[in-house]
Amino acid sequence: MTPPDISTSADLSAPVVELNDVHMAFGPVQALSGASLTIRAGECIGLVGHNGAGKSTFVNVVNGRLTPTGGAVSYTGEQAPQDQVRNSARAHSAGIRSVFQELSLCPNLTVLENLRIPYSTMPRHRWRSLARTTVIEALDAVFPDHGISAHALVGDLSIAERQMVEIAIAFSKRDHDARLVILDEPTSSLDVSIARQLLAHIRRFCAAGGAVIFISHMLGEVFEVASRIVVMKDGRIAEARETADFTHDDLVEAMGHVVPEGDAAQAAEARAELGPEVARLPSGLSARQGEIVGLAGLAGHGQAEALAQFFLSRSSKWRADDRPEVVFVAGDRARDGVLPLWSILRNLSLATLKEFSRRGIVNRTAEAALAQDWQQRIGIRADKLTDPILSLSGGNQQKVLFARALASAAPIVVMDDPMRGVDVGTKKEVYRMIRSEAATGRTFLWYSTETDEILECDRVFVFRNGDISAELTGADITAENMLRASFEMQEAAE
Amino acid sequence: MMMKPDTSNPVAGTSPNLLVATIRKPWIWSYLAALLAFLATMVLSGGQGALSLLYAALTFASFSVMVGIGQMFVITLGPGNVDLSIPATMTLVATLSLKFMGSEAGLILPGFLIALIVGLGCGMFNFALILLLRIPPIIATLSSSFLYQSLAIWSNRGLRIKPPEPLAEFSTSGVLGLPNLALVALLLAGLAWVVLERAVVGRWVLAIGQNLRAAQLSGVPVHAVRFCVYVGSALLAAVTGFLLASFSGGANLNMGAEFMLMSIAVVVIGGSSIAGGNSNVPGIWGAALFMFLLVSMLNSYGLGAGVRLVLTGIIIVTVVIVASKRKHSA
Amino acid sequence: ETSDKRIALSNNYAGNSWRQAMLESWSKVGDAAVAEGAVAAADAFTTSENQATEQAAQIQNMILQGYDAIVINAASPTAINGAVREACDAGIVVVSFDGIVTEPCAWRIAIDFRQMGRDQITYLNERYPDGGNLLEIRGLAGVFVDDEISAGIHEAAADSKFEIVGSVHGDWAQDVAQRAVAGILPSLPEITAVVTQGGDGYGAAQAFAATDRSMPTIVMGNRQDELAWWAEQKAANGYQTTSLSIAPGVSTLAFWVAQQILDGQEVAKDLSVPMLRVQQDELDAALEATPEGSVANVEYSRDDAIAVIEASQ
Amino acid sequence: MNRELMRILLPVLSLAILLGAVFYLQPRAMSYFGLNLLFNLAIPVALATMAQMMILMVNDIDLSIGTFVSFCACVTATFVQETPLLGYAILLAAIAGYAAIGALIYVRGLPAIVVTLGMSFVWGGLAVMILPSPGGAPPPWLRTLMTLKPPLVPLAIIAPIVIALLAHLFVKRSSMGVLLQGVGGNERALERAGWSIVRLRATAYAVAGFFGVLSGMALVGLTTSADANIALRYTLLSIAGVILGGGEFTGGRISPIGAVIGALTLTLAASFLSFLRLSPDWQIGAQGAILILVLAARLLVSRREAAA
Ligand SMILES: Nc1ncnc2c1ncn2[C@@H]1O[C@H](COP(=O)(O)OP(=O)(O)OP(=O)(O)O)[C@@H](O)[C@H]1O
Ligand SMILES: Nc1ncnc2c1ncn2[C@@H]1O[C@H](COP(=O)(O)OP(=O)(O)OP(=O)(O)O)[C@@H](O)[C@H]1O
Ligand SMILES: [Mg+2]
Ligand SMILES: [Mg+2]
Repeated sequence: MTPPDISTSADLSAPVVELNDVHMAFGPVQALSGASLTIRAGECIGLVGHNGAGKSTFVNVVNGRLTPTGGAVSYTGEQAPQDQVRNSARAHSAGIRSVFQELSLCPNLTVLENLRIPYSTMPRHRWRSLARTTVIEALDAVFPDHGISAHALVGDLSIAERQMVEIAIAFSKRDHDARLVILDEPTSSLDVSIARQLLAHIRRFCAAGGAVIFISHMLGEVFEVASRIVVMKDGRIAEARETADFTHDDLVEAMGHVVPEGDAAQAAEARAELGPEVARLPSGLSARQGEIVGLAGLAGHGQAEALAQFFLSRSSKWRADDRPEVVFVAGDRARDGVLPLWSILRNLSLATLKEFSRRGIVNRTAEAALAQDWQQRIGIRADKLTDPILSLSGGNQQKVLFARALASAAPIVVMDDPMRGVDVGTKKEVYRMIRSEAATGRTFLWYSTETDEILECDRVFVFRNGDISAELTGADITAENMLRASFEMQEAAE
Repeated sequence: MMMKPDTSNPVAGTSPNLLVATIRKPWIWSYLAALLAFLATMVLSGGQGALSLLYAALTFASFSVMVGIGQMFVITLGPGNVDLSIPATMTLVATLSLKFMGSEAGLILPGFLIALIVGLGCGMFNFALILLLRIPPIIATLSSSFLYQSLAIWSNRGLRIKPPEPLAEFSTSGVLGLPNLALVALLLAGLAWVVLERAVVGRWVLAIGQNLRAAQLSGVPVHAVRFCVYVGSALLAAVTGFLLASFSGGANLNMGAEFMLMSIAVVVIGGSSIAGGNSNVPGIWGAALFMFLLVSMLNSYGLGAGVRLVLTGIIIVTVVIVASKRKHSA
Repeated sequence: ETSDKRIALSNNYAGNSWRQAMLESWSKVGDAAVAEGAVAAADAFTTSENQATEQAAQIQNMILQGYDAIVINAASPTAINGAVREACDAGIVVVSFDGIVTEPCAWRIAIDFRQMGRDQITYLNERYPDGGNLLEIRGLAGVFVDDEISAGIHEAAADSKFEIVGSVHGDWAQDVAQRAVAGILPSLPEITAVVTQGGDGYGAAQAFAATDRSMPTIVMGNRQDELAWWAEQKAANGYQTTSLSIAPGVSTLAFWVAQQILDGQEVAKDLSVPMLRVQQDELDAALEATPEGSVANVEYSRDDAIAVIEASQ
Repeated sequence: MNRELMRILLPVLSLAILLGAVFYLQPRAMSYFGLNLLFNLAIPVALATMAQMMILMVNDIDLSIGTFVSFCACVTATFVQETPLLGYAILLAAIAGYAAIGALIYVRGLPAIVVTLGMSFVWGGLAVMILPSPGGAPPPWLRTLMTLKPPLVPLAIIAPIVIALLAHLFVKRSSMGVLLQGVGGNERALERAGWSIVRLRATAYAVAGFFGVLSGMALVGLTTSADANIALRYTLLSIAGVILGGGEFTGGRISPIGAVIGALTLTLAASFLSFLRLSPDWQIGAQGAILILVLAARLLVSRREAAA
């Protein structure tokens, strides 16, 4: 890791980037309208907002990948000549680094080779050994005990490990020091302990004079790490205050969502009666009709595999049921969910085609009605349902996948960390929806890396090294119990 | 039905202006190119023989269309999916069925049945290699095509047996000024269009082409769909082989050879994305007509083989460039 | 004395009736020769693709297998010269026929393809002293035989009253020829005759039949279906034409020539065999003798070979 | 790392088994002379396979490599031999043409398979124009090079090793190679990092063109002449070679060493069959059967890998 040399950036309040009344339009879509912000050395900006608020667009303007349709971006610092043509080149030489919402590593290359890609001015001579030491140093600095080999193929790593590699590469040492690191939802696939290591590193980095933009839908993290919080709403900067001036409720309110009251009571009612057992996995995991079963534990301990196996055992590759038994909500959108060439409409209706077809022909009226209905219910922010799915922001794509599964009549819903990148307001909405669906007798198997979500469950299985290490029900479902079950081995070893 | 603007394609949008919507279709370019080639030939002959050229174009395009449809479904399954066994399947089917019929008019129906059964067998064998042995489709179909070729040689040693008279008659005549073959191909194309644009199975094929894993996790019976596609391609090759042999007076061991490239060419010139997940039927007809008319035009102008080949290549590339939407800036 | 000698046939293509008839003749004569102890082996090999590179590899394998003589129908007259040279260097007798090789160390049983082209025009000149329009159907572009026959046709046509108004490549396949002819016909004037390279006459006839044009004189190439169609037309309207091609059985001539060389006979490097020609009056006999779907053929015996060798001396 | 090793192990194993079978059937092959005869025609195949690999590496496929090699062979046998300066200029221009095609495919977002299909007609036509009927001769130095008899190990063994090592160094070790692989693995990532994808893709195609030129030249050096159809088969052979060598069609997953071994395996498979002396009817089919067998072995290994 490389906090900039203190001597060269002694002035902690020196601006790194200034945005002045920036506008960004994608055709008719006004993704940013009049955003102004100055980012100074040494500060960590927490950027929050609902899905599609324009956060990714904002940071893509900062890192120069998008050229704003109005307004100006200026980079400062002696390493940043202003006369360079391309914004991205200017941003690059100003020491701005990005970790994108979608992973941008090459799975066919090794960890060390992946450093070569953002590090365009890397010396050619003996570049491998340089890359190896740099990557390992960076990983050690950000994630102590990461256990990742520099020679491992990225394709062989788990999604969390890939995210770690990408973050480490963003903080790594190069010829231009990192002065501003942009992290777009970096923790969405990391489990709690790894996320903590990252937060700690961000604090160290900022203390040494670096700046960070931290985008997350997990407000707790934002409060913990940000020195200033910027709230975006519908393409504008709605609020920008010191973290100390915000309370949790302020923030949610500023983002435009009202925290629904009385959830817990409602939930308790709904949880009252459960039906017979409908699923039992070899690992010992079981679920009853109408139950919301959580799969907890550290990321990559076999939860996703258990779910995928269960799904495959209950669905056939040779036959499609008129009434499928299980549906799947993917968390890794690009790999498991999105069909990139299709419209929102077709993406949404895929799992229910058979249910709504007549003699093998798609009922397109029913299809359109279904999609319309779910757009309303789950709040997909899109102009037209016939727009391509890729024109949606990350979180809104996720909502489409959610709708795809919930629209089906399948009695069991399998969810593989489905709330990655979904904003707080929508999450609450989805929780409510899940509970009401459960009340009608649907069963949910829900893997999540977020404690809040696990707390919504009726029964929780904690995974460790591919096995179930604890089964928690009712009042036992607490963050402490889960953590204890996740870490028991490590504690015993110490 | 073929020409009906495809309003279900959401990417193209549902524009109220039919003309604009039509022009945006990637397949329109193949028709334009075909028209140009046709006109260029007519300029040379002074408008003489227009009808007979059109008739010939429809006849010969039918073969490319039929194998092209099968190939299109295969290609739509995504990168790496392509059926190279089409020529060998055609040859094997034609050889076996013509040998069986032995020019007997009474045996036409059972002969056709045999053609279908052999086609089915080839398709199942191809897919077995792909599914059970996990051989990449290009190589699997290439390898199996060697086997089919051997079988064809072994079964009939290259002897040309005449098709039964009524069958030859059917395949070389027409009704209402349209060749029978073109009618068969139109029917098949119409069917393919319905499957691809309206049927659940079509959606499934398109979904698999974009992301097999995602499709499977959305409940698409991926094995069954891919099975149908490969078997369908082989069946279409079988029908084409059967008809081609009936049309040209017997089976040849190398009769399918040119359909390897031709079947791929008509699919992609017709505007389907080779990356899978996006395909269209009308374009296949346009491309098949174009490929025939292009060669006729170049032949008519009396150009040497080398020039002819070079021009064919340049024109194919140009059509593809014109039909493409600019994706990246340099 | 060659009873312990082994002869191999290197064949580059098996995909048409001509090649199949050639292989059949080879195995018929070769097996008989082995049975009577004339040679120890007469094995036939065919490459899986019609490619010079594959054939070169095949010949190199034959060298390793220790054959005493290799009989070649070559994919290219020059592209396998490297391999042929290696075979000669290893002391192997190489005899090429039909598709001959130019490497000087090999023997050639050549058919004068140029003459075959000229003969077609000669025949047409007799039929139509006033000349007329010709359609030429060629073979596969870039192949030696195609170039030779076409050159012969063009040479002779230049000296006659005929004009070649159209030329298409039929790749020596009925269906390709049929398609190519159907495509060019609409833009052509009245056609008097069609000159071909063998194996594409029936396709041309089909293409003409599909239009309302009158049937031109199509020079045939000895295929059974061509002959049958001719006979049919002859019966119906007295249709006249001629048919010429190289007999597939020439492989057996090559076999015996190789055997003679192994036997120590002095043999000139260049031998030639005549075309097999079917005239109007021979049609019925030829059709009778040709199996259905095959090619008119003659097979050669050892004595025929000796006669050919002596004739060239 | 382990998976990489597995990838390469299988091609090595299948080559070894096949070689064992050939030696068993034909002990004479086990000599300097024999090995040379067995493998010398694999040199151009290996080079064409390298060319195809460069294209597959960036997630495209090249259906024109066979005609391109034929074209280069024709140029080598005519222009390079008669007017060397012009000849080399043509070959350089052909490489530039390849690069231009790569750039065009990306800039216009075209399917590579169609563009290269179209180009296969272009190269084929040019070849027919240069050599309407077979002929030509290699430049003397080329013939000398290709018939070189180095001590102890025949050229037919040395050349593939050299090709494999050089390609490995370039693709797997050099920083340019890593970027090119990256284009296949995650093009967006490179684009985001500010790399010019057009330039990278053009480079990959240019390298492919370079290998294609080498293949054509090596072929003429071996066969002593060219014809317009001489290497048509290399298109499918090269694809099969890359796949046999453990490469994949997408994701930039390729192995240069594996691909060269794949090319050798394919060449050897044909020899193996002729040593078996099958009936001519089945010789073609047996080729297919061997391909299937070798690739089916991949399944066994990947099963074991999954179990491990
Ligand atoms: N290239 C584009 N074309 C069309 N619309 C776009 C484009 N990029 C962004 N948008 C739109 O701009 C808006 C802002 O998107 P952005 O990706 O910045 O949201 P976000 O705040 O990052 O959301 P999330 O939290 O879901 O990631 C969205 O409505 C999105 O659909
Ligand atoms: N093919 C497309 N058509 C329309 N819009 C698109 C397309 N591809 C991407 N977009 C839009 O561009 C926006 C930004 O582009 P891109 O996806 O490259 O950014 P990103 O860095 O991945 O941002 P994010 O953090 O949201 O993932 C996306 O949010 C998406 O809305
Ligand atoms: Mg975002
Ligand atoms: Mg986004």
